Amino acid sequence: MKRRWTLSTKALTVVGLAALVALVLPSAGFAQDEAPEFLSQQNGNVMWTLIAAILVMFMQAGFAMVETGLTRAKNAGNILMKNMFDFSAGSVAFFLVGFALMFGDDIGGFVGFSNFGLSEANTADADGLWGYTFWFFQCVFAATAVTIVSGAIAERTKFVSYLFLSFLVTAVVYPISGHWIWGGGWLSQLETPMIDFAGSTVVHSVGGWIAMAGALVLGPRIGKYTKDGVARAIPGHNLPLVALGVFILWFGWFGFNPGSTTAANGNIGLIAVTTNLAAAMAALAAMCTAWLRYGKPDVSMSLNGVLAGLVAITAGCANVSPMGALIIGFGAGILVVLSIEFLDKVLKIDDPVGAISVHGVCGAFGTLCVGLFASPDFGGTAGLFYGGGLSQLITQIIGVGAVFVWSFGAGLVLFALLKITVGIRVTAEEELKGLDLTEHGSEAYSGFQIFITE
Amino acid sequence: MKRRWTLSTKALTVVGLAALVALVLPSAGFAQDEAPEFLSQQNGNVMWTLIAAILVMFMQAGFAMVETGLTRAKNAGNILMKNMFDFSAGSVAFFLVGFALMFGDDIGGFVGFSNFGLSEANTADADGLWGYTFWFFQCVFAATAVTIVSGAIAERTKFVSYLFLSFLVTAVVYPISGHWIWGGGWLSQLETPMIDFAGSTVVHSVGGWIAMAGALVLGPRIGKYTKDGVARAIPGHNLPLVALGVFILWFGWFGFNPGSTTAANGNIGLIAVTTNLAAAMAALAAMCTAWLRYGKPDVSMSLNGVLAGLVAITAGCANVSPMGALIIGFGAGILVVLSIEFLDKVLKIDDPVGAISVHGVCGAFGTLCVGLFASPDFGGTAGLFYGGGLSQLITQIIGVGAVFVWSFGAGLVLFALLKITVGIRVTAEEELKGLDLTEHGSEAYSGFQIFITE
Amino acid sequence: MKRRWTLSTKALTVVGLAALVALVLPSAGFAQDEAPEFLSQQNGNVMWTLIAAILVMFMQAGFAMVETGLTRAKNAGNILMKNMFDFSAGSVAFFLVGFALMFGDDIGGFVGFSNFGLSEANTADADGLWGYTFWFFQCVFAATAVTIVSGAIAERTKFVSYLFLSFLVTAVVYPISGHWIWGGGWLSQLETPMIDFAGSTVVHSVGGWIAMAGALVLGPRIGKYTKDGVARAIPGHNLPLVALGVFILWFGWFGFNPGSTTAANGNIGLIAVTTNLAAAMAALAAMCTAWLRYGKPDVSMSLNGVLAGLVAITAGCANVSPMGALIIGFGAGILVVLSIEFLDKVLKIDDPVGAISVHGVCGAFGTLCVGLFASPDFGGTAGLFYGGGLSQLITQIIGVGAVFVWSFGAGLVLFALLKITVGIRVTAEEELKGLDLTEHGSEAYSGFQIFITE
Amino acid sequence: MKLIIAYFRPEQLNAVKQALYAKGVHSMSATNIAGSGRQKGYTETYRGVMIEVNLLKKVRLEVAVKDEKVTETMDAISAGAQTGKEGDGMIFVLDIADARRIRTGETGEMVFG
Amino acid sequence: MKLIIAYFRPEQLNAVKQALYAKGVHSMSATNIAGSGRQKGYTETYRGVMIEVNLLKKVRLEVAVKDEKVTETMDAISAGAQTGKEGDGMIFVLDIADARRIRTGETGEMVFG
Amino acid sequence: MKLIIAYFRPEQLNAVKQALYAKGVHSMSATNIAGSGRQKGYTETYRGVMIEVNLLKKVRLEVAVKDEKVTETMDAISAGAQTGKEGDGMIFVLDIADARRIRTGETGEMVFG
Ligand SMILES: Nc1ncnc2c1ncn2[C@@H]1O[C@H](COP(=O)(O)OP(=O)(O)O)[C@@H](O)[C@H]1O
Ligand SMILES: Nc1ncnc2c1ncn2[C@@H]1O[C@H](COP(=O)(O)OP(=O)(O)O)[C@@H](O)[C@H]1O
Ligand SMILES: Nc1ncnc2c1ncn2[C@@H]1O[C@H](COP(=O)(O)OP(=O)(O)O)[C@@H](O)[C@H]1O
Repeated sequence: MKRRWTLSTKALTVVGLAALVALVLPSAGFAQDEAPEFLSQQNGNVMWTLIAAILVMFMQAGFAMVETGLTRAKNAGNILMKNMFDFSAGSVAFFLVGFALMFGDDIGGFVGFSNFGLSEANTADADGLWGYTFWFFQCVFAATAVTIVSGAIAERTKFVSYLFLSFLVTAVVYPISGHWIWGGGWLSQLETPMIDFAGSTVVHSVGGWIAMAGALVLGPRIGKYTKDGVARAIPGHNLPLVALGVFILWFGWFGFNPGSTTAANGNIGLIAVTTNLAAAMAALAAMCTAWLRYGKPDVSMSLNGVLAGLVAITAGCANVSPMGALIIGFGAGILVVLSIEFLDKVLKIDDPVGAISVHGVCGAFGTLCVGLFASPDFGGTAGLFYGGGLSQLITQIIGVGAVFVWSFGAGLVLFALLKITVGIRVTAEEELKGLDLTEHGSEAYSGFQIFITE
Repeated sequence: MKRRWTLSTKALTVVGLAALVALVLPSAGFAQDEAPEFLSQQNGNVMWTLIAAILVMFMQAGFAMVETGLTRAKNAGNILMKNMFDFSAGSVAFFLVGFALMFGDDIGGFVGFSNFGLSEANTADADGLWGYTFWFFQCVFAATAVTIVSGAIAERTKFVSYLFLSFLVTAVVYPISGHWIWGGGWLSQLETPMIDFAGSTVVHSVGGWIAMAGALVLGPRIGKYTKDGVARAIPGHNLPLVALGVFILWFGWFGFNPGSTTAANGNIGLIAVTTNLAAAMAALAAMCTAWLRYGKPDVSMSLNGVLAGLVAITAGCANVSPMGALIIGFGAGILVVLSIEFLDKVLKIDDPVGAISVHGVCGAFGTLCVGLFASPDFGGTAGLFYGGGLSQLITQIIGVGAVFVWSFGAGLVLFALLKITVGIRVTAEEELKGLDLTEHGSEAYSGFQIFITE
Repeated sequence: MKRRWTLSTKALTVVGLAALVALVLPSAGFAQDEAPEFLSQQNGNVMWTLIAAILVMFMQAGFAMVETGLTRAKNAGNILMKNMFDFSAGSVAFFLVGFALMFGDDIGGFVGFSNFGLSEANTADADGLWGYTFWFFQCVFAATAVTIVSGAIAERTKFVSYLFLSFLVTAVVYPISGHWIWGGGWLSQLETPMIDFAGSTVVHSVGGWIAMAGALVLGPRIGKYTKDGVARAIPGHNLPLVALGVFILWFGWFGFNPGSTTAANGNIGLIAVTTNLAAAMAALAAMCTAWLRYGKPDVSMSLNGVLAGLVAITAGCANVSPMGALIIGFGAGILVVLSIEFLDKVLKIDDPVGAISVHGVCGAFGTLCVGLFASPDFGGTAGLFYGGGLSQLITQIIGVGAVFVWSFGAGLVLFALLKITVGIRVTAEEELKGLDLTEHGSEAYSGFQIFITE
Repeated sequence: MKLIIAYFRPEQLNAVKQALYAKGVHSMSATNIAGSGRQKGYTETYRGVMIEVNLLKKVRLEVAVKDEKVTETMDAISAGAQTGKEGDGMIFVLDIADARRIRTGETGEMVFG
Repeated sequence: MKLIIAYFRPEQLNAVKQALYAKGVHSMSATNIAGSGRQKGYTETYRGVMIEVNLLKKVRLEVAVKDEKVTETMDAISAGAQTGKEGDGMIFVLDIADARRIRTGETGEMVFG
Repeated sequence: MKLIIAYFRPEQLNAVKQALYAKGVHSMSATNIAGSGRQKGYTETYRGVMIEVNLLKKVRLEVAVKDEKVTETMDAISAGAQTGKEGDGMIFVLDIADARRIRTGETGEMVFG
């Protein structure tokens, strides 16, 4: 037992994992003193994919902070709970059901159906073990989709019905459209298969459109619109949280996009470059757009710009050049500001954090952009502007449209069902007093003097 | 110097590390133009273990946020300082002394004793270098154990005596029981060696039991119990910080558990799966338990549920199936709520953040569960429910009991010693005014109107 | 399409990256069923460097939190925006111009000049792809340098002029001195080339000295000095944010320093050890210094100590022993307290967050220490105390001096130029009301009662 | 001159403000308080422990007006603040002995000019 | 009718509340203030620089009562708030000219009914 | 005895405090309020939507003094608070019927002793 601390594999002797590890590592038998010399590509992939998944998992904190910061202090505990528990409920739902529908054996291009509860995974060899890593990676993606919804329906939705919603979305809605694109379903079987590398559509648009359905069915918060329908501002209560959340999301996105190789390839750095440039450019574009329109660089709008750029580049992050990324980011930055205004003032959909515009609209925009900007040098496919003709663009349009119909439709159905069963909206009195006190019996900032006048 | 930016090893030429690196990499000699083709397993292990250690280090921020958020605004600066400085003091203590006692040459199964100040580490070859990585990994674990204590004794402990405490715990108390299980000591020498893969007992229970000793010796905060001994609530002041902290801990736990392979194996993703499922399930279970008992889903209790699940799965994360993880999480979620109530109302131990229940109680629970749920397919060992008989369970019980006696006992002695020397409790006046003003001369939220009435 | 979920490379089939990946991986051709067995060193380097870069990127959040917490609530939104947009503008600037000046073909040892907009990067082979990863790594370093400035000039600087500044610093100032040391310029061509492994000077001092130029040109905040020149305290408004920021920075620094190998070597763990020990020791030293001087362990000063240690060890993190790291940290911890006082009370430079002392002064200190403490066992170079004579120290002094002259000078010129063009300082009325309301039209903490009396 | 002090529900502040504006009263000062009255507080549990919240969040509004405006002002406040449920609050009226506008130095009833 | 305004230490609020409840006084309004009086402030250092804190955190409690309850109420507040050390605070009593309960519209002493 | 209530700009609090100290007035209580008066609020946009801010942040200062100190005290406040621009604020003076120092139990004008 001497010098145990120099051994690299505490697990080996302590836990008796030896047998297992032997199976895991490519070179069959090995003793401690003649350890395998090289790291297998498979285990390299596991490492990278796991690290990326961990980063994506942390995006939950980012969403929680952004959504909390952009709503009012009296609902802070509630929105935090929603963000914590959509991940909890979602993880379980995706384990039991969702993953099977998304990546199980394909049925007619529409849905998968096998491997419920990871029943097909095994620890017998490296391939079997890979299945667990892959599940975890997909699980945090699913959780991302559902957490988008909480922001748009914040400050008025019953906690219990949101719990049901997150379970159902992660178990059924998200996996089905996900199957179409990533699970071998019909959109990946088209002659020119749809490209959505890391999920502008699969993850973000789905979340955004369900959010839109929810915001529509719920109606606006009390006081959001005057009697004559003029939009009023309900400022968020904590900008440092918002900025922190945006930084966390930006950080986690480097797992989201580069990690979507699910392999320790050489191009993960390149994907980080396009991701970062799009975000930076979108931030600048959103800020300037807000500045031009409102005379001042609005903080929360500018921060939304970062997210808009990240969402938009997600589909094409492995298929466009850095220049292409700058352009996509530029477009997304402008678009998000206009979209937020349009939803707020024209459609009169009350989305406290801008989730519909950021994730739904910019997700669709980014997915379409792949049809325009895909560069053969970067991902092997040519978009319209790179001489690839219209075929890719057409597939992207079909994909964006089909996913909109599915997720917005499913969202409407789910919210309607919840409305007539458990109910989706808190009472007016609860809304006025705040959901923290009425739904959870606690204050988020005990002791602080807060002027809650609406 | 042309195209320097395409070279992957800036260090090589700039810093003249060539000689060193040559030793580090497995393939003996290499020049810049004929770089080694493959990454050695050893360096893969270094990379993974280091990344995991970095994630675990970040858990310090999680603890700081949770503990700060669950206590009162007037003590926020103090608790932040305690969390920053137990890591600082602990790092130094573990470097000079602790690591030597934990992983040094074994003396009678009780303690290690060699390699003080990493005197035996060397940079001569890959194995020597591994020693540094391994130290860093163990150091952040030691720091985790000690930082658990600060929460349970918050809002009334003298800063200076807490500094001494963290030094002593990291230098002596934690390493000794750690040696028994991980360092080659008697618990790892039993016929059926104890299984505590990532430290439910080694790290969390030790921290929890020392915390309990501290809370007992210190007594409750002023105002926590009425004259007739009825518990009163002292709400935490910042729930967004608590939620952020829990997310950070959840995030860091993916270094804590999967990283405990200290090797870039194929099963790190599997460990992440069990870890995540247990946390998610425990969160749901704790929330429902609180909902049933108190009529509302208490925010801070639900968040404690996440941590309870994470602590409980830590021992068996590499030895149980995903289903097993769900069950362990479920149990931990219920247990943590009942335990918090029991400590608060029956034992009347004032633990502002629930550290004793989360880390002590659920750590013990999780360690015992390995004896029940260990599945041969996953870690090579069979627990009671998988036909392995009682032997593993008995070892686990012995281990849990021995570590309780050691750490709780050592905790009592340390706190008693500190009490009669530097003193451990601030004066009543200081406690009322808040430790920020009286111990640090500053306010955590300068300018904010805070209603501090107790 | 069956069992797609067991494939490790979703990208391969879905996105048709096959061709690209084939080029990326060292072993020429491979089909899906006979995947390459081992991870190439090049792709291992890409993975490690990318992960490190992601950690460094997250330091942006750390800076944002520290700077926000140490200033007043009325300027919180503004400082957050500055931190978000220096990274955004900086990323674009470094892409278009900065990287080319820093790592382009050397012109007379003074500046690089090629590869604007990554025009020379390519995706044809692993080396080409490496260029993108390397750019991203360098980009987040550049962004670190510029974000240091915002803290020192906080609460009084016009947002628009700060935007211009960050663009110019990232495009021109930082790359030029960076070229001297890292890009093959004159300081790396000296007989004994300068050692600044991870950038105490290249990154931190440059940021610190530009910050000093800015603070000088701007003058102190209203109310910082009484009429007779006595310094007054303007307490920061949110210590939990400060502590969180410091933890985030500490976390990110494990990307900053160990990542600067830009290779998956065996010594990255060793670098983490020196980094951590220096930070811990500096924290203790700063706290004790503050305690001795002011009678109480000042929170924000102690936290600055952590950063001082991290900055100081950055230059020599791969060249000194753990013991050396403890000593360097100890020195930096004392130095930072004295330096902050000196700047504040003697030089009367108003630096709200201590950026000049932490990054400028301790960066210079740490760089010089390499000349003293470099240990041949660790980085192959011997400093004065390890029998290496004066030559390394002399180079370090030359480097520190040259970079001071360059960056402080360039800073003065830039701020002067901005002053006579767009203007750098907000009006007194704007300053009193707060930059959030006047520059962005929003409040950071809407609803909170905040006593803003200065 | 009278100083009217009113305590009422925070969420009614907007309605009260509008009602006062309608009567031409534009000058006022609001602050938030914690109050108890007829409306009993409530009990909650926090981490399983009962917590008595018997000071509820209210708004306190001060409006100084000329004597002849007092009734009108009280009526406006009542109208804006009333919901009919316990906890609607109170209005108290105090005599002002003297007044001064800081900017101009005007005193007495002139300050309301 | 009188309006009793008391300033005292925040940590005494509970004791004061209990003392008032004991006398049957349940209606009150509390707010936090920053005050100075006999009790001098203190000086601290922040980042090495002196900072004079001469406004200390206090609670301000307003209790409107019928004339006959005034002394009793003041006594209760005194009893709850007194610690004997500098900084215990002050009680001031003002005349209330008129009162109204918003919910019911009752006026005058009726509001305390 | 009079209770002087003054509303003014937060950033003038230091100046007012100094002016009062200069006159030997050391006892006072400050709180922050949201007020409207002559000075109109402003409109902002938040996420593209107009937002009317018509309650501005002000400080409310209470100073209880002996009758003979009233004018002096008002002058000091005015001097410290005046900037000459709209929004400088108001001073109101109320009669104090009774007073008590909690620590000592002194009453009446004695409390200012
Ligand atoms: N006598 C009083 N003194 C001071 N404040 C009072 C008094 N009575 C009521 N208030 C204030 O008015 C608020 C509402 O009073 P309450 O009695 O609950 O209203 P209602 O008469 O509609 O039941 C209380 O929370 C308190 O702030
Ligand atoms: N004359 C006054 N006007 C307004 N507030 C006062 C006055 N005197 C005391 N106070 C308030 O009472 C608090 C305590 O007063 P202090 O004189 O310190 O008490 P003590 O008489 O016990 O020393 C002060 O902080 C202030 O808020
Ligand atoms: N009649 C009033 N009742 C209550 N508070 C008032 C009254 N008039 C002014 N105030 C307070 O004084 C502040 C400044 O008043 P304002 O009329 O803007 O000053 P100015 O006379 O210099 O224009 C207001 O924001 C408000 O808080």
